[in-house]
Amino acid sequence: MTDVNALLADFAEKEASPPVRGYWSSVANRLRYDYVTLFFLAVILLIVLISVFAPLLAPFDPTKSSMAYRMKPVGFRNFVLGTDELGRDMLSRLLWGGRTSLLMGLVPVALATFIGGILGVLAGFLGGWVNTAIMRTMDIFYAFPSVLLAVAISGTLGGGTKNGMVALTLVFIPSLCRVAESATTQVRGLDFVEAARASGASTLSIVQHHILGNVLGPVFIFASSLISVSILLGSGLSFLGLGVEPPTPDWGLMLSTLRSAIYVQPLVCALPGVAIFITSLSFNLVSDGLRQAMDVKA
Amino acid sequence: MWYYAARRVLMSIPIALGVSVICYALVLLAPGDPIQSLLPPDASPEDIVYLKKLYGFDKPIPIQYLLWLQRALSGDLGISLQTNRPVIVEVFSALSNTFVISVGAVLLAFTLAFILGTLAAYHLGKPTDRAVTAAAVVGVSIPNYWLGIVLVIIFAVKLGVLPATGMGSQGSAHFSIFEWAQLKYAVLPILTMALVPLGIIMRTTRSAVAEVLNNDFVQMLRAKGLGPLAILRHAVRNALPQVLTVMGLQLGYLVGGSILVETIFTWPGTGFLMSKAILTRDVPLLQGSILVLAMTFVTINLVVDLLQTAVDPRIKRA
Amino acid sequence: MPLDAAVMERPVKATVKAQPLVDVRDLSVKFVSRESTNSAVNGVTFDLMAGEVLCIIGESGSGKSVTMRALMKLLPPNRTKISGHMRVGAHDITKMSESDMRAIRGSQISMIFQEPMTALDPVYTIGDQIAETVMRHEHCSRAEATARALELLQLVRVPSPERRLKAYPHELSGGLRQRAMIAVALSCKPDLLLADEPTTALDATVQIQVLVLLRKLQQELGMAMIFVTHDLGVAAQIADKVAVMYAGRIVEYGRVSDVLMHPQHPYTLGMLASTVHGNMRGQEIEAIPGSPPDLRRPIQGCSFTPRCKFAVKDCLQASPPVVQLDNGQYAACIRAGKGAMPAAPQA
Amino acid sequence: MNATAPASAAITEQIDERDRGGKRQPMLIADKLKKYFPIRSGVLQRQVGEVKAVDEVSFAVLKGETLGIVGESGCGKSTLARLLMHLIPKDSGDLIFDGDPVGGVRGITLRELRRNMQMVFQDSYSSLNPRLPVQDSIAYGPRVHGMDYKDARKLAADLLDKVGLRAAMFGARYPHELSGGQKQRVNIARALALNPRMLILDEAVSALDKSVEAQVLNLLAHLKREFNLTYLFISHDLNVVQYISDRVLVMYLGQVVEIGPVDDIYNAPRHPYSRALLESRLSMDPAQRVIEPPISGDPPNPINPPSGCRFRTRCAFAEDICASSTPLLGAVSTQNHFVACHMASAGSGHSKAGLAH
Repeated sequence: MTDVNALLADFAEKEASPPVRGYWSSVANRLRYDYVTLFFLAVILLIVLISVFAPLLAPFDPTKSSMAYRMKPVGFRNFVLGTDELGRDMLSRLLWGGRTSLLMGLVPVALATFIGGILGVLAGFLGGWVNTAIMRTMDIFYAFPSVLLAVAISGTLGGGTKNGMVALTLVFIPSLCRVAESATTQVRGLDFVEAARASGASTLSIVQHHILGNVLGPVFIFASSLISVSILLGSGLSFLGLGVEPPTPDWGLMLSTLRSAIYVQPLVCALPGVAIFITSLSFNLVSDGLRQAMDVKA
Repeated sequence: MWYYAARRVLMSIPIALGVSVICYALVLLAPGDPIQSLLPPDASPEDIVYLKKLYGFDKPIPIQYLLWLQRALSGDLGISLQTNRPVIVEVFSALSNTFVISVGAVLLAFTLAFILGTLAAYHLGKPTDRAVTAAAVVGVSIPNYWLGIVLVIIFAVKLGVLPATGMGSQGSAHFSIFEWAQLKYAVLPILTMALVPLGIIMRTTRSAVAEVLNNDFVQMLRAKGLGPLAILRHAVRNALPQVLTVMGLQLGYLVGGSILVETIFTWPGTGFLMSKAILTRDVPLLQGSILVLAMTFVTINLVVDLLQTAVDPRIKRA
Repeated sequence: MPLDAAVMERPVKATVKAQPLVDVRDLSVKFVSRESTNSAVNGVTFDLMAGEVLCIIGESGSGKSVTMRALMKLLPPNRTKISGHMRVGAHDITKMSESDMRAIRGSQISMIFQEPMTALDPVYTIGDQIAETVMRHEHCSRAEATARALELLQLVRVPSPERRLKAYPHELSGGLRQRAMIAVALSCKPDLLLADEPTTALDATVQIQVLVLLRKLQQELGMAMIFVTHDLGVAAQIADKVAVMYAGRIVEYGRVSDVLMHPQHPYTLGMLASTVHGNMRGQEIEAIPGSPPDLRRPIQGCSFTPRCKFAVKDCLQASPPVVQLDNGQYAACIRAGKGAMPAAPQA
Repeated sequence: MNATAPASAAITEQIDERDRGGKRQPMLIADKLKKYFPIRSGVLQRQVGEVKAVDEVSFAVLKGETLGIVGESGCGKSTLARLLMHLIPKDSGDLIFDGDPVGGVRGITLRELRRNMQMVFQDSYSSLNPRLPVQDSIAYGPRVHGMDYKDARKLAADLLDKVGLRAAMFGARYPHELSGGQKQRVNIARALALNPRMLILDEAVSALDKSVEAQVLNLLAHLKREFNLTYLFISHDLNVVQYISDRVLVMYLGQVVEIGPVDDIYNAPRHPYSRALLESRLSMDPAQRVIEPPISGDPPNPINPPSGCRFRTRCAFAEDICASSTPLLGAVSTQNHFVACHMASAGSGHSKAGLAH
């Protein structure tokens, strides 16, 4: 009887053992079957490639204007997507314009994630007066609508890509800080952190081994959802004349300068907006997919 | 509850002070001499000396701030460099125009989003939900300044049924939403503005209601024999505080963030005013509008918070 | 309308004397997802007479809660496959539409849950939540329903019930919350009360109060009750009949005294042996080795075989036969009734 | 595991080279431990009351014994465990570990205390770091105390084997891939990783199914012998406490109401609360049903508890004296048995004082 038992027990144990898989590899595995996310990830990749290789891909010089070929419709001679109000080739300008949009989307979010994340983890883990000092300061910045704060900062600093990025970074820090803080506070109260403290570990070691791994997820998800906001806000600043300086091609700025021509070539005028929309939509959907893939109790 | 309300009001005072510090600091951040930015370029040296004294620029910065705050509290936000009228008058007349379109957008977006979001949550995973979710993603991904242009192309340029820009011949002083001749100027701005909050509130409502529907007590409600409508009533009532918070934030964003939409439609609100101020480097006007808008935002959040305590019995009333 | 009158006025059900109130035949529940199929309940058969208490005993994942939810059709329809027959009173549950089900949920079949904190809606008062059920099924005015709610709170022995009507769930202690939930469930005088571990989350001194109250109410109102628990002591306290579940099957069934004092299935025996009670200090507990099987994989033969100390080769061949004893007790084990089982431990 | 030796001997005969205070020196002495949590309210968040979670609690845990702590929710037993581990700061009171005061000038450091005394938490989703394989969770403590990576891994593997999980199969798994019982075994292995002399087990088997609970209880008895451990076992389950403990401490609303050898308390409880608690146990015999609950009502809120004896609001014997004066822990007839009840102290003024029950 015992040998049957031992055999069975061993068999059951082997059968019941699931494949050993870490959190991140299980996230990747879930993403593999999410075709919508994969598709839009490919779109983002394509946009990035186009922006990087714009000098090679663009048929014309994006800044070369021509009075003779102003406001030509889509498909006019060699101008596949027509020309703008100064006779510059739309296709070339659209290909080049992605560079600033991507930059405006990624750099402020990355900076804000870094700064806001550190501040939030500090506030959440240390608690007490450090938390009060950091979070109340953040509340003040939070008391501005994001568009207003971005416009206020870059409006007073003056236009330009660099100032725009500074403004957007400042806009995003408070919300990222809040997300990091609440995630940290939540993790800090869990039993395994108490157990780590009970084993005599130093604060730094606990943060490194037990807090960061559990806080990075939510912060990362939130940050990814901000990229699209950042692209929209960045283009919006350019639209107001606070971002990129002409004649640099930029989708927001193009939208603004073409506005006077909507009665002449409405389709051409709408094109930069389509580019912004596709980019921002792709980032949004990929962020949603990431959130779903990462949102598991594991 | 009254204790809580009083506490919440008290807590917004330091925030309001902080906001005023930032608004004041904006002028210091601006490149160049703050005096220069306050004065028209053709000001005489006597004027400069007079102004320096008047604004206390010869004193240390904290004192300057306090003086500025004192003036701001008494309603003196300086003089606009362009129109030479008091900033406060300019801002408040523009604010009423902004309210017209933002409140319109709020009513439109909030009702529609709340209904659609709840529907999606109830049909989680079904076609209704997918459609609503897709619409919401499109809503938050579309640049609304571009959508404004597209709407103008369709309704003003192609169809010619609605005016493209402006506020009509009556101007802001006699604007009435009850007359179509005037209201039609506000239609496109309202539609454009409503889109982003529509998407965001739809998402929030959907996830909040879906979360509530996942709770154990929904099983209990079903076990009591309640039908879908009664269960949704419970779910909505539970999700309300969370949705309310997001709605408050969105209302604030609409009032404070109308700058792009107003610029496209040359709607004479605070956003348009700011955009003009930026173009002409009219710093007192810019600073004044930012201050007023941020304070409006703080006030809206305060009101929403208080409303929330009124609808949520779980918040301690001690 | 006073409560007792309400009970009296209720039309007498057209049930033949010997017919059981609940009749479940060969019930199976499968949870289907893209990756796997989980056979939570595999061919459960039992019946229950009016006015009786049946305890379903089992550990987590044994399918005891799923069986109850199937009986009330509370499982998500698009992810569950239910087969078999279920009848309660005159109602054929298996064939009933959702809207017909709604009419009998809360009126003829009620349910109470483990965690009153999460099972009550946090933003409605206790009074509202009781009155809501009354209004739903008896179509009376709010005032009448509230009056009934007050009576119900008195019935479940809630002190100062007028004040408690206006209280929110978070303002009550654990014991009072559970009483409030019982009041909700009893508000329309059900024939059958389903209780899903209603005392597990309570303190010992409160648990015994609720158990005694439930037993009293059940007898006073003459309703039948199915009570799910993992605690043998709770079953001993409240049950008339006991069904022991393992891996989605009822492995043993019978009168509570027979099953707990003279178990016929090795699993029941193992459960009794591994429950510490009385003075067992210093002795090694006879724990059941291993853990329950994964219900996502098909099981051939008796699912308890890998953990059973009496296992023989035949156990793996086919599902064990159900052996019926003279006292109505039955067990799904090839050894059942052969008297080879060691004596049950003394309580 | 074999069942040869009895699970617990009052004082172990083995010689432990870590012993400093001698065999008769208690492993741990808690002296008047106190922890109040303030309740703030009002516009200015002034303190309006306090939760008296642990109120002047004193007891000793002898070397090699298991002290069981029982009580209902809100009685402060988990707060007490965290106070002992210094996971939350105490308001006042002293802790003496093997003769050395903790944190004093002459005493042992907090770090040393934590190496010698470890805690096992209730099994829940939060007891193990979801992002770490369980062997790394176990190896973390020794790594903190300076062990190199390879040795710590090796130790973790040994400990996994010791708690009945094959290291080769389970070591690399993440917590979500383990069942409740397996996770609790990992928690125990983690607590043992620093080679402690004492374990605090806070509701360590409460969330487990009965068959798994039995397995873990057997494991605990086995490990106690193998590692010469002292246990402080906190639970609300009276049967489990009786099974595992040598002595039992009964808590009610932050205070000790009775403490003594397990048989004395289970056979002849002297405090009305202990009696009610024991009478609330459910018999396994359907013929012995409880018809009348031994006590009514829920345990009161620990915010601003009743004056005098905290149990008087639910006590059938309460008299005026119970409201006006707080009963102190006093010895009763048998050795080492103490109870805080006016009825047990002659001359307290209670009409039943001095009478035998």
